Amino acid sequence: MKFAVLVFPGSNCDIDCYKAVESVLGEPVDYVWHTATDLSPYDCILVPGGFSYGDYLRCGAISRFAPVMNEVAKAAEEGKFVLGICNGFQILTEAGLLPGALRRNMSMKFACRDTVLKVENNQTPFTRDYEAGEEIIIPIAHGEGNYYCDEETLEELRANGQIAFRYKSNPNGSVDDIAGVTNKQGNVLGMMPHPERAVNEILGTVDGKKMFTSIINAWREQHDAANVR
Amino acid sequence: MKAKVYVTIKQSVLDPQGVAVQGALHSLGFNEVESLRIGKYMELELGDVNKEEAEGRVKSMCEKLLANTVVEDYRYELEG
Amino acid sequence: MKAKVYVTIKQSVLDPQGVAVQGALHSLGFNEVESLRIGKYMELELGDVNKEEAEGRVKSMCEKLLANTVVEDYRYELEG
Amino acid sequence: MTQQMSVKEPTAEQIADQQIYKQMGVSDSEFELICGFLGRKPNYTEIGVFSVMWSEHCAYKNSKPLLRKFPVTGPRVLMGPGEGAGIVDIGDNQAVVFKIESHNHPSAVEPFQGAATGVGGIIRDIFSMGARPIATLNSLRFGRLESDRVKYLFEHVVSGIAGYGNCIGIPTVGGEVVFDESYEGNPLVNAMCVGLIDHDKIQRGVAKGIGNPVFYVGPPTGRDGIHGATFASEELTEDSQERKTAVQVGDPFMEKLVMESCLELINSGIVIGIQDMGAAGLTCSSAEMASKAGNGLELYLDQVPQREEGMTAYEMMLSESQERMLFVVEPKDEAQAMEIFERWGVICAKVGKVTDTGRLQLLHHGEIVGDMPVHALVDECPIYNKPSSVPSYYEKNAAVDTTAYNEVTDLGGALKKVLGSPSVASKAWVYEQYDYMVRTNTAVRPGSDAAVVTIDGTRKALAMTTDCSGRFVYLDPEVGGRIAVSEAARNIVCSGAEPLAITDNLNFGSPEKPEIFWQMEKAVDGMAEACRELDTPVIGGNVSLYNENAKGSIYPTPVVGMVGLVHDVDHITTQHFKGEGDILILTGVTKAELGGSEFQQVVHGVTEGRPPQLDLAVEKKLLSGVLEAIQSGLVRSAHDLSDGGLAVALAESCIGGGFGAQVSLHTGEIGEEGLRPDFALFSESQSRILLSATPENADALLSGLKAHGVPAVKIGRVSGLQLHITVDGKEVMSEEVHTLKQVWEDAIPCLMK
Ligand SMILES: Nc1ncnc2c1ncn2[C@@H]1O[C@H](COP(=O)(O)OP(=O)(O)O)[C@@H](O)[C@H]1O
Ligand SMILES: [Mg+2]
Repeated sequence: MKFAVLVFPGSNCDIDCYKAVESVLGEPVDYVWHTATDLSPYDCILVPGGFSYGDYLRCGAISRFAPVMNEVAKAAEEGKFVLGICNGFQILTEAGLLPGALRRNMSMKFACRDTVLKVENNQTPFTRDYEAGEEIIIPIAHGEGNYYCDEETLEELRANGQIAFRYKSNPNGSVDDIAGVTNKQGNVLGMMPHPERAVNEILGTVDGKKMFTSIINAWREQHDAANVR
Repeated sequence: MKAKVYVTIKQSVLDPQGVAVQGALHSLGFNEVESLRIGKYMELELGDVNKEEAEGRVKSMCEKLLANTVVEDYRYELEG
Repeated sequence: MKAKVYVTIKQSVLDPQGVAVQGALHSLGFNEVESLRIGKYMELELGDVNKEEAEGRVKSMCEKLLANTVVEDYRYELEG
Repeated sequence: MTQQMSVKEPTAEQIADQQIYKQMGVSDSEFELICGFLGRKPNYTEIGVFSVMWSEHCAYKNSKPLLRKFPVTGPRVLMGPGEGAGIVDIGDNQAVVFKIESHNHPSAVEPFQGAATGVGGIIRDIFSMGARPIATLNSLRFGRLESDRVKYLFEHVVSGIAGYGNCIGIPTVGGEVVFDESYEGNPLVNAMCVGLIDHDKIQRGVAKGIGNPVFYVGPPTGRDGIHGATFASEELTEDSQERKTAVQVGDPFMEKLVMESCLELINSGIVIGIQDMGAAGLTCSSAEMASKAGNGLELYLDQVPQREEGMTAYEMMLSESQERMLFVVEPKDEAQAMEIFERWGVICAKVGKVTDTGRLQLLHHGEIVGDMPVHALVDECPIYNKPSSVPSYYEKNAAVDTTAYNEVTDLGGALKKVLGSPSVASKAWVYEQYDYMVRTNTAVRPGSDAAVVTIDGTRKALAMTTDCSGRFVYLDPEVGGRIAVSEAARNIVCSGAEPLAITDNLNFGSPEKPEIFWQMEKAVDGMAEACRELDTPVIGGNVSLYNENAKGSIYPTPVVGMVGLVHDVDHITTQHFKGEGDILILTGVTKAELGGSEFQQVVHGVTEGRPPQLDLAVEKKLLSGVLEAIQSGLVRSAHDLSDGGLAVALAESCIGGGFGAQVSLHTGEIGEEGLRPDFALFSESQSRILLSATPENADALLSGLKAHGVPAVKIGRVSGLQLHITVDGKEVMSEEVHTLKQVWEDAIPCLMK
């Protein structure tokens, strides 16, 4: 399975995502520049955290026009896995690949600390290795992670099982304690917490590992299924 | 031609920044502030374009980039 | 009474946001944008106060909190 | 929108006749000297250039004689003071690069931008050496956390640091925050950056190779920060609020691009010399680069990218616009360099040429607008040996007997008071605003003695800390200086690392005052002695003088930034208790030493007497004994005793680990028989560390320490959820850890609500 880690001007967690794929999965992974126009070699696209374009104007607002984003949309359409973390989540919502938007934290302050997440849907390609309702410790580090969507959208999210993670104790004011959502098809996930920072004992928690193993297991299953067919 | 663009958070959306600033004003004794909304204010120099054209262009800038219409409203004025 | 407050970055002070957004507009093909500066826009509901008093109060809010006069200018309008 | 420009610059005659140079901080005798070097009177641009080059900030004219006392070499030192940052070998062809710098005065005027640009500046110092920045720290001092102004400064300084560090993606992993009346109106904002480099990538700021082109990198120059270096070299006054031109705005996004592109340029191997434009911008970087190569430089000011219209030579030379660099390559490599910056979307312009004239020559609009000997600018600033005299407060304090205070018997209450003092209380409110995890190498986060950052691809890690007790330095600068270095080393050792070297930031009042100059002298003596004794040379630093407010000078605050090497990640140790039943061991000797302590300030309301004594030979034994114990795997937690003494150390270790402790102190064992309980718990005697070990390892640990000549005794064990302490068999404290935790955690957030 081949991973792409997108790099926008101002991406910071590109290296963290890269290291996580390498250390947890040992699968091939490439940095892919924001100007790239072909993502066809990749099976999973990671949109990393950071401050793309300084997060000036709004987080993710400028990056979503990068040439590579057309390819991300295409990949999402094709059913490939797309995972946006933190700034990556913001970019995906700005690009309309995920519903909602992210506002300033209620505290008005950047918040960096461990949070407890509840796995709300373990039927997605990103969460299948977790138990339903499992509580995991994943750090957050953001100033604008306060998820918003209107009532109607929220109902839809609930009905479709698009809410992947909720915070046990809401750190930022997110609607319905939402920490991460998927698209309707379930192959695009955006989340504010950083699973790639939770893959090594020395960093404090390894609860993010299962996100990466989920992805590869989901892919293998698809792949094997395809081979059988 | 000059454009002034105002981007504000929708009435229906809670605006953390507005809430925080209002709270701060109250604690400074400005209790008369019953509500406060914060938005962005942008001034654009557009060079030599006619008003009609500018109208459409600025609208399109707002829709595409300057505002996120999921949570924000915008309006603009053209001058000169 | 309603107040509209505009806070803008002083001309001589660097506006990194404005520079970045202008760049983005250019790459989206809005080349007519010769310059762009980003500021804040606030709408305050003030309840029943008379204009004169409001004048002074809003000015003081700007000086104390709403604007950082080291790097920003402000102006305001009162309505109603 | 045309702006009022400085069209009417004074002529050379007017500058001399009306003594305009004085407004720039140049004295009469210095002006004479400058005229001598030029063989004529300087024009406006030239006097401007001289004034910043000859400011304290750039020339260290009042501090150089003192700085010469520091040991600056050692077997591991690859580069000492003089370049952007010092460099220390850590083996395997790798080295660590670090430096600290102050942004006190800009932060007093505009705290957010002042602090932000302080961070930006120190990061540039690191990557301009060719190093990849891996962490930053910050050392902050404010007035008492009571007035609105102090809260404003605190809030905005912290968010400025967060705003810059988070955006550029370098973790902010540690630091310190102290609140004390003496910093009212003149906060201290010192930022430190640590980077990693391969030996063969080390760069120097040299303009070598006659005829080589000189390039400018970064955003266009504006009129911001003109005379920032001069501004940093004088006292803050009412006017300072008006000196708005001194305010620079940081653009961390731009710096990220400049950093990545410059590192790529350096890795390409074509760079001859590179330097950041820090204080005094284009002036300082060009003059220093020329000086280090013994060459001259021609600058074509028309080619300098400009943000504003109609900028004069004076303005361009003195601007401190941020995120800019200067570099030299050979002509054949020009295109390759340009291509790199183009790809990163960063402006790069050829603005000059290396010459053999030994002069800095400025060309603008087809004219030579400045022509000055480089050596005069860089090396000839007069050095002053300021008069020094012992302040009367120091003499007076000799008579104060701090052991005569009424005995405090409610020790639980006292502990809560000390834990709730903002200087001691949890700094989570601060560091949770910083992204301390980005780059996923942060093994020890803020909240323990020192932060630890791992090095990818190795089993090594780096520990880092900043420390200084201004109160101790005030009461006795020489002892205080020794303590600052020793405390930093203790924090490093407690984290499992071997101390390598220090960088220092000398924050003092006005050197024109003989008592202040005495403080500087003595503090440097103490620090130098400690650095020599502990084998931690000074590889770089920064001097910030004229830190004064209406009431007088700040406490002398020579901040020490230290980095240590963790030889194996298995050695990484934190201060938090790890397990029920673990045995507590206290090293060192506890004496009745309250002078300058947190307890004295918080409970007795004074800072007086003499500070704790510190014997460097004892300290050295302690450090090597504890480090060896940690390295042999005998230690589960280690915490140095500093603010608040033993009581606070115990409380912090309990809180962090989520455990309680049963402690029985026997005064004859930990110090002198019959030591008063309030002294036993709150004295800040030096060279003490609180250790914990499993019951199986405790005896081995004790005997190992004793073999090193380190006094050590068992004082209890980790147990339950209470902190329970007896002294000579009598219960003196029994507190729920969770209550202590609340007091400690809520103190700052409550004050900031
Ligand atoms: N300004 C700051 N930025 C980041 N971390 C900080 C800051 N101030 C304090 N800390 C962290 O809080 C913890 C406690 O600080 P302090 O009491 O000064 O430690 P010590 O006395 O051991 O040097 C340390 O881990 C320190 O790095
Ligand atoms: Mg400590």
